[in-house]
Amino acid sequence: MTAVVYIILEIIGYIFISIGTFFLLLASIGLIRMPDVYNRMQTATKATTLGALSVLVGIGLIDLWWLPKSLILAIFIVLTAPIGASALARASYKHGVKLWKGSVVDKYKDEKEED
Amino acid sequence: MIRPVLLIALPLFFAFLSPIIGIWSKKGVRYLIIFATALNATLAGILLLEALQKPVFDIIGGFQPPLGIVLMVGPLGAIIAFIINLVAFAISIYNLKVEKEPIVRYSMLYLLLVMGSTGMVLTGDLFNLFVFLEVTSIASYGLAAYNKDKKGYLGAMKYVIIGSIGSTFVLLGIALIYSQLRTLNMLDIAARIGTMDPYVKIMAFTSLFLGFGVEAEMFPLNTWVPDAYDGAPHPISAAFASLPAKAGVFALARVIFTMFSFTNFLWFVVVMGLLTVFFGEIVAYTQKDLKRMLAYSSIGQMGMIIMGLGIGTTLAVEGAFYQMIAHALGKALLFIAAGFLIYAARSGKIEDMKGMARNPLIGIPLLIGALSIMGMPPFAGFYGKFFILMGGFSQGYYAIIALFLAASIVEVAYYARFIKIVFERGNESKVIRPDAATYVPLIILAIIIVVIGVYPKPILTVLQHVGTFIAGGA
Amino acid sequence: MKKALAIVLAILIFIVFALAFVKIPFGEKMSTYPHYYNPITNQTSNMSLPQHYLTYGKNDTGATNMVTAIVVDYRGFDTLGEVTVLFLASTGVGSLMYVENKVKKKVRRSNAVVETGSKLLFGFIILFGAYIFIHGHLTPGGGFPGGAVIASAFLLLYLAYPKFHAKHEKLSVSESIAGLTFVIVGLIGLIIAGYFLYNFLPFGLPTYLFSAGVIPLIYVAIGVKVGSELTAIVDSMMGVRE
Amino acid sequence: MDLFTIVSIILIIITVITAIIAAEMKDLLSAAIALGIMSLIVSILFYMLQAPDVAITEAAIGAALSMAVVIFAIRSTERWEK
Repeated sequence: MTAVVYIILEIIGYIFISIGTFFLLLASIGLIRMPDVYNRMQTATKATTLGALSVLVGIGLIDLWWLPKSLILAIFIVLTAPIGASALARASYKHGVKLWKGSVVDKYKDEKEED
Repeated sequence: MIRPVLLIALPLFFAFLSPIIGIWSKKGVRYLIIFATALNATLAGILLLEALQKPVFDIIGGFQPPLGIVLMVGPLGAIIAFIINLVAFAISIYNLKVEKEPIVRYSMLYLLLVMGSTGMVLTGDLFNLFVFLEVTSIASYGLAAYNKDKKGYLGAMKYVIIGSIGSTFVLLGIALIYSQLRTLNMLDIAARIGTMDPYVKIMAFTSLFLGFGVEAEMFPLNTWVPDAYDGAPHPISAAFASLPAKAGVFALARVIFTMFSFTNFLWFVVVMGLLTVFFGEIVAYTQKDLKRMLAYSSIGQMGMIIMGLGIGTTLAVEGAFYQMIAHALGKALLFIAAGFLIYAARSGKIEDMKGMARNPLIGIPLLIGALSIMGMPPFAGFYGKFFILMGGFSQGYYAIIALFLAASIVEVAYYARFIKIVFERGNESKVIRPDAATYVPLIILAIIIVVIGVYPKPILTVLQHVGTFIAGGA
Repeated sequence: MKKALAIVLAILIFIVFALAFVKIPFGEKMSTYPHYYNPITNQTSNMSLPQHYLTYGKNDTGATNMVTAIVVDYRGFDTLGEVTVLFLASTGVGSLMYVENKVKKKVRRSNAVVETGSKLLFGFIILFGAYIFIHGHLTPGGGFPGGAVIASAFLLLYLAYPKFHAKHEKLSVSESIAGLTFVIVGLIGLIIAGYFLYNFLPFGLPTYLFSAGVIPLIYVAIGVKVGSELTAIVDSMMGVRE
Repeated sequence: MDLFTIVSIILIIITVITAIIAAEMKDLLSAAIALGIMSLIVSILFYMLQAPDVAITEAAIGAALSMAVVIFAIRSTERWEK
């Protein structure tokens, strides 16, 4: 009985890992294809976070002994990746990196004018 | 019975304690440092008496060497440690003259400089020697730049660059030795040095020699000396000449005699020493700035010590050790006096110091120190030079002896010029009386110089053990 | 010209040392190493030094992590020296960067995401650093990496809150207390057994947290010390702004 | 050649390249970043050579703290080497 459960968990784990690698692939394609810094940063963080998270969950499901460790790692990634990205984006905005000419919103600029 | 490890552990204890005391009283920290160095000097004196009976081994952590670290104190190591701590005590009194903030940090760096130099002398483990070399040199870097002016930063920067290259070479040498012998204990290395691959052996020796040569102010590696001495606060210049330099040259002696008992390679050391003597003395003659002159003179004296080690006979090595003691005492005295003269004349130039030493409290010790460094007979410096000369004579190094004498004459010439200027009659009104923090260390050092010059028997008794040291003992 | 000379010199030194370093055995069997010789008792042992460490290390020190056993117990005196080196570095930086009446530049605040995020992360990173140095005798790691991790947590705070400022007095007090602990542990060993830094506490069962005698105690002291020293260095470097 | 050797050779080559970049860059900030990358790769190499203790220390001190200190130093002086 337990063996069957393990096999099912392993299959689910591999599905998770496949999804994760797919997202990581998309992220790396986006890194090349996107027009400006901010868009590239978005692919590099959003898609990568999701990809890395599902890879970690998949690993945890394949070998349950690893699950707590991989969950802790997942929490750290959730906490750090967006912070890093936002700090980088803000720094490059302050440094005067221009937005892509096709951009439609610039919320940060509006907010600054309100100050 | 005194354990040698106390000489290292107690300064560390006081250094770690001083920030806590510094919160309440900054003055208290300075007196704590004086107390710590006095305690250390006393302990070192007792240790010397013990080491005269038989070499003291202090096993640390309870593991037999070479598993753990062992401190190895022979009579020669003990007397160098004693002199280092004695001079450190004298300088720590003069430290009271330093007013610049942050004074607590200054005191800690100074105490750890003393601790590092003592440790370099006492340790019997090669890697431990490297650790203490690092402690000494990093404390020196911090202290060399302590004045926070352009001169200080320049000297400290040069010292940092050359010193870290030297430390890297020491580390490379240690790695080479460990890779071949799988041990770090000096006596263990000495016992099995013959089994090393000859090329690796030469490379390891060269690396260690160059690395410790930086601290010992050997010729091509001493460009940091004048700038660092010139830019550092006055007590620190005195300390540089007597603590790290002596520890470095003692480490050099350990490398040459205790670990690699080379006999056919020593001409190289003699040549390096001679080059150092010549470079130091001749450049010192051209200097107009007092502290720079003393710094170059210090290079010359260190060259004499290295030469004495290189000649390698019992007499010459005895002379080298005598010279180490005399130079540590004399140069510390001269640098303290120089600090006072610069303060009194408000200038570092020798010409501006006309008649500044006409106060007996400063003049008599200054005269004694200068005569001792010049090598005049009734003072301590005489025996060192004399023994080195005799040792060279017996080995047949006649050309080298002639050059050595020529360099000594140059030395006498510029010291005589300096003495003539500072004792000249003239502006008596500008002469100021030194305060206690200046003249007490001067008098202490001068008395010791006179005593061991007039009655050298105790020192010579200790130096009898040079024979065992050369043969590779503790 | 100068550059060419420098490159030639560098290549020359490289070749000379490479010729020596190729003679270092790499991946050799440990049984072929030379046997060690005890200079005090004048005996040659029947094994080499690394072999002794690996064979008897657990019995001698009680630590499961052999690197820790060597770093803190066999060669603990070197570690005391290395801790002092770091202490000196932080003291030296502090004395050189010392300015009376620090004038702080007007700094822009960082954004809300960074502020909240680093506040959340700070505790976790401190916890991780503490884990590394408390488990130093069981798992890879120890006082130095643990202290560095703690200092990087403070670095994060410095980056997120430009106005954040660790109290220098507190840092130096924690640093001194940690250093004093190390020295006092050594002195107690000297009093009890006659050897400085002697491992005087019972070893306990291997692989348990409370084992290996004084090693965890020393590693906690080193961790606190390294953490506060590196934080002090970062703080002094941050402090100089006009 | 096994995978281990290939990977370590690649890493060593990257280390050498980043070291040369760090020495040669006129932009000191880029040089500092190259130094950080070098430390990170060296720490991976330490891990591969079965020295996890050293790897952790190298990663924390070399790649994070010393780089931060260098960057602070650059910020309070000048960014471009003359």
